[in-house]
Amino acid sequence: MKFVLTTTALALILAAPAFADIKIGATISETGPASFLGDPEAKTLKLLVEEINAAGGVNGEKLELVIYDDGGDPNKARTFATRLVEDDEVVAVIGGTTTGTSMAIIPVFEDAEVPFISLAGAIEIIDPVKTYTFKTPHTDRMACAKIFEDMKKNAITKIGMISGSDGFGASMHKQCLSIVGDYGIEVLADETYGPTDADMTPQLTNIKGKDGIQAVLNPGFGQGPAIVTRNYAQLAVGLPLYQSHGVASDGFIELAGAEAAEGVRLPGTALLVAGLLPENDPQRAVVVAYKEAYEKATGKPVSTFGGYAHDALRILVDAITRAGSAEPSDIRDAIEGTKGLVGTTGTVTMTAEDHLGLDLSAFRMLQIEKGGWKIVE
Amino acid sequence: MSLLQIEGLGIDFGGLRAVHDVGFSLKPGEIVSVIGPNGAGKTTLFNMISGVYAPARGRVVLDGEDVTRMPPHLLARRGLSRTFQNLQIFQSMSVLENAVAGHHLHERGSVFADLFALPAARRRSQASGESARALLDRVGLGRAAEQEAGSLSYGALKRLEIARALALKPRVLLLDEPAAGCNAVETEEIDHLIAQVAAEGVSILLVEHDMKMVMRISNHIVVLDHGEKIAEGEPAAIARNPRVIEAYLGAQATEAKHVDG
Amino acid sequence: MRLSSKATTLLILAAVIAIAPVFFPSSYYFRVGSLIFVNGLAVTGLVILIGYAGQISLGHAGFAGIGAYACALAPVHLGLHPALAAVLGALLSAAIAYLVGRPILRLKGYYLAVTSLGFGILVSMVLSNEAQLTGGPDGMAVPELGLRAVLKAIGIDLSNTEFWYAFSGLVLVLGAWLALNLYHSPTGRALRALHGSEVAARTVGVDVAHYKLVAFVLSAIYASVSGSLLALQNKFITPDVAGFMHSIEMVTMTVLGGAGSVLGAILGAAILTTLPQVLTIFQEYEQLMLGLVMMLVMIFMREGLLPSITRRIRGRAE
Amino acid sequence: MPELLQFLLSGITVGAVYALVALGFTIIYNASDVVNFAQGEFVMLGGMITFFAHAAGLPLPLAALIAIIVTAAIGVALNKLAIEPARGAPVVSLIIITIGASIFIRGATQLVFDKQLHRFPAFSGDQPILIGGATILPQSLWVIAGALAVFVCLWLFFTRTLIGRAVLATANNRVAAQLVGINTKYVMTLSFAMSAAIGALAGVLVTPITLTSYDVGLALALKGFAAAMLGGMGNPKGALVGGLLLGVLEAMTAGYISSQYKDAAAFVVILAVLFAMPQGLFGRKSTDRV
Repeated sequence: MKFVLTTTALALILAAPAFADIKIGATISETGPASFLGDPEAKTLKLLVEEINAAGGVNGEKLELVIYDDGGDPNKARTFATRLVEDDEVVAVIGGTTTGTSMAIIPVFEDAEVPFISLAGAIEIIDPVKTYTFKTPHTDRMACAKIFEDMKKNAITKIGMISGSDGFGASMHKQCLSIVGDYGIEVLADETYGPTDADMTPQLTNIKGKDGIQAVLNPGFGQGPAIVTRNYAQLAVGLPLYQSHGVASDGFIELAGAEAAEGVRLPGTALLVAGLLPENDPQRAVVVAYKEAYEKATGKPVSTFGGYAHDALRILVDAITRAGSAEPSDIRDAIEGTKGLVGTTGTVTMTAEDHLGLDLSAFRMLQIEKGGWKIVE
Repeated sequence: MSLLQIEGLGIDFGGLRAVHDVGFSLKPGEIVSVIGPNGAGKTTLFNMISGVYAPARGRVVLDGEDVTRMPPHLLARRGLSRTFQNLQIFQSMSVLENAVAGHHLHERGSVFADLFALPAARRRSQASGESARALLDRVGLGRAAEQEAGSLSYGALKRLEIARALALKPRVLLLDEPAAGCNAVETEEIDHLIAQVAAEGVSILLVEHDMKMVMRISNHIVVLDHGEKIAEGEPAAIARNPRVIEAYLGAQATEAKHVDG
Repeated sequence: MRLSSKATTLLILAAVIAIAPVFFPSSYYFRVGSLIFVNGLAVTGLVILIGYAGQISLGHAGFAGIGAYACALAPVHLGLHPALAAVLGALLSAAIAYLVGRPILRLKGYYLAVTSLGFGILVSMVLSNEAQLTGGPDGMAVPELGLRAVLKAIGIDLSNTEFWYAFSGLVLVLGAWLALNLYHSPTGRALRALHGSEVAARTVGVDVAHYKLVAFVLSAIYASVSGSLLALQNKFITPDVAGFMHSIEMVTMTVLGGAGSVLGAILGAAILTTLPQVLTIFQEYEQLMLGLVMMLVMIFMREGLLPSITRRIRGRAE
Repeated sequence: MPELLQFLLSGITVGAVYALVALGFTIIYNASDVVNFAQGEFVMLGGMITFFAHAAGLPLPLAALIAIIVTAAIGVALNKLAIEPARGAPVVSLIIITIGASIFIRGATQLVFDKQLHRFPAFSGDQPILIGGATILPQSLWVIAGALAVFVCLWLFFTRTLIGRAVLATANNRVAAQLVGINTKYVMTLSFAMSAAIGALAGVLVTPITLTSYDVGLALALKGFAAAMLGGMGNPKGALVGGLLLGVLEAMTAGYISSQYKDAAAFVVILAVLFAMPQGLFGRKSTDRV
């Protein structure tokens, strides 16, 4: 009896009729261990939908955003995905902040034939290609490739790695190891740290003590890389330190301290260096506009992750506009036909074989100098 | 031939000798009482005999077998059962279930049969249920069988503990102040019950403050003071023993002083 | 005639599971329902451990993790059918519970809570770290159970969510039946006796260490099967299933609903599973409300929701 | 040898963090037999409030003082609103109440402040101090000194002050304590205030090293908790030694065996210790009274 009451109560609350014109869904990790990524993503989506509606919507119809916080829990994400598709009846979904949540919800969208744009890094999301699944961030593999290219250019052949054991760090660690050989680079030391660890000097001491290491790579996000960078300076390791796109935000420099972060290199998107882009850069207008809007609305610096959500929504809106229809299957076809769309991560051109549509050129190698970013290409 | 033999039993708590070198024995069907002022070590002695505490010195021999420091559940299998001074009732169970739980050794069986409610398991439960009802009738709690144990009066709970201990079909029964908190009528009932049980051949070791009851039903009395045995013998002899009188009077005198001060 | 509490519980449970779908406006509700049943199963196991035997574990998600990953790994590496993999997972969980339980069940209260918590964290750590085998924190795919296809072949065509609603509902009723049988059996009495007074239980012959272990192993099997069901239903699994928060969630469901009663604990599972779905309308206040509910229920309804409510109703009737 | 020394310094730094958290547990546990799972949130609050007060323009010492006072007040509120009404509830209920409180505080913090990571400057700069080829940051010395100071104060409090002994008496036997005229309610309030204040102080000291955000509390609480268990609950000496031991153990495992399994190694050691000594290294032995 109790159960029936609960469910009917639930039904009443949830079945509120909506006369929205175009309903899009999102399941984002606004809280939980990935909130560092999910928080700016959610804020971006809300901000942009408001902006678009204020400017008259899409094809004359307003957008309605149904957004759920999955807390980074794949099981919860799956329930919200089902709810978005079955109950809210959205026409497309953005989300899956982490690879785990994205992989858990892909089957829901493939079954229901609703287009889904993931915001997570792993290559498995779009390789092999799944009919209804797309993604906006560069794959972790591309970030690794960008870093290794830079190392090769600087004649670095022997490196040490220290990776976070959270989803982001572990995934990138795996991808990097799988392609490191292609660049003639050897990993001589391979250490990890937990996402909440307070001190990484033992691991870094071991890396420092290994003969022949020429540079150190630290895939991770959150406080880990900031602490690694500080410990790195404390131990005076003295070798080039590469961070990943996981920390590509101004907040990182602040957390690590400008002094400790001096000279750190990482692959970042145009968003981070919006002000430094040459006037004729095709991305300049887009990233400057987003950066200003986001920072004005939230009072926080933009991060790469918010940019992923920005791009996902732009791709979706572009597809709906071109399709002239809000039917899921039409939207899907239109997304696959995305051509030359300028986003924060790069210029997106999708095909039936490529549901990401970015290449390495979209990444820019950045170096931290005097508490700011510098493009080093 | 004695059924339970205690030899030189002793234990220390934090360097303090709680019980030291206590020895005596019980024959089948005999009622032996342990008396002494508060803090003499009676309950500690019980706890050592029943395996709740591990004695530091001495032996406990049950029917020729050395059972010193044997855990209580193994002692139970050998026919030693007890009640507690501070009630240890299974609060969340009904009165009947408490008595049934006493049948554990007779009704236990495979967990698998219990999970699937196989006929074997049901038969075991049924048999112990019937026996438990009979025991409750015997201690005068037959009508309260379905009540929650927590709702019984103190005296009734004391009797419930006795019923639960009897369910084991023990050879030796340790009763720690069975009549404490009972009114005169209840005390007399318990008195009868103990005599009856002993008449069936069960050896009974009793700690009790009600001296009239002790004198009436004991075959033999052991007197403890400050953890040591100061006297032992027939009730009549104990009542005249000057050391016993002194121990009791001394204790009373100190207590009296305490109250006054 | 007055029905026994066992029959009443089973009847209520079966009736609710069968009738609830009538009120479902969309198949998303089947999904929520099946999650309630999966959680309900784990929680029923914890009723045996917490409610019957009075022991605590903050690490049972570890067993859910073992059950879940057994379904992911055994079909790939051992070629087992997913259903057999779930059985293997349950056996493995039982064996591990036996080995782990022996030392840690000697501890009491907070010490037991923390060591069991440590065990759960160890399991999730292994699942995260052994990325070669488990895919690491990103998780791995789980094969299809295949029962739905069999049902379809004999003419019962259910959608995915409908099938999992029915199937996990069935498993839950079975699990509840076993737990209720246990309650009224000699083993159940021994468990409740040692809960009431360990020393008295020992003096009536209960081998306390053995029975604590029995409760621990049984509850581990329940948790393991619940993890297997979750994995098979989601067809994808990550180490979160073994995480600390999942353990806490399981215990909270049990105690919130009423650890002493199977139905109460399942009600707890239902409430805590639906709560986040209802709270989506409060968006950022979700955590706040969840914490508040946990505190309020435990302060004002110590025995849990169901026992407290029935007691109050009975009290008014008398 | 510099490696060993570096591992040791790292272990002591981290261990001092754990010890500070563990010391916070001690008082509440002593006064009420409650293990407060929300202790980590006090640490988080100490760091977060200090950061935002500092960012609002207050000097760091004043910001820290405000953080400690506010957190102590929250500790008192927790006692009055959640722990006192639940007196006598079983252990598992108390666990859920304090975990509920922890989730509640976390939820409130993310609403009042934000979900970003934060750090404020170290008290004495970031210039590493060289010791025999190994290095340590000045802030680590602050944390270690903080842990030692709290330990000494607690030890003096429990052994030398009347009110400290009243806390212990309350823990031993509440009724008896009331009978001899101890205001046990006051003792409880005081304990929660002190515990929360120590937690907040820990947060102030460790934030320049560990960084802070609304969700750092739980991980810290679990580690501090493990440390307290290892040393023996309720004993300040146990908290200090347990924390340092745990930190050094982790650092040594990370340095010499595998950084992946350093947390696992720590837990295995704790399990082993509790198996041999169920009350922890310095815990009191207790006997069932029947």
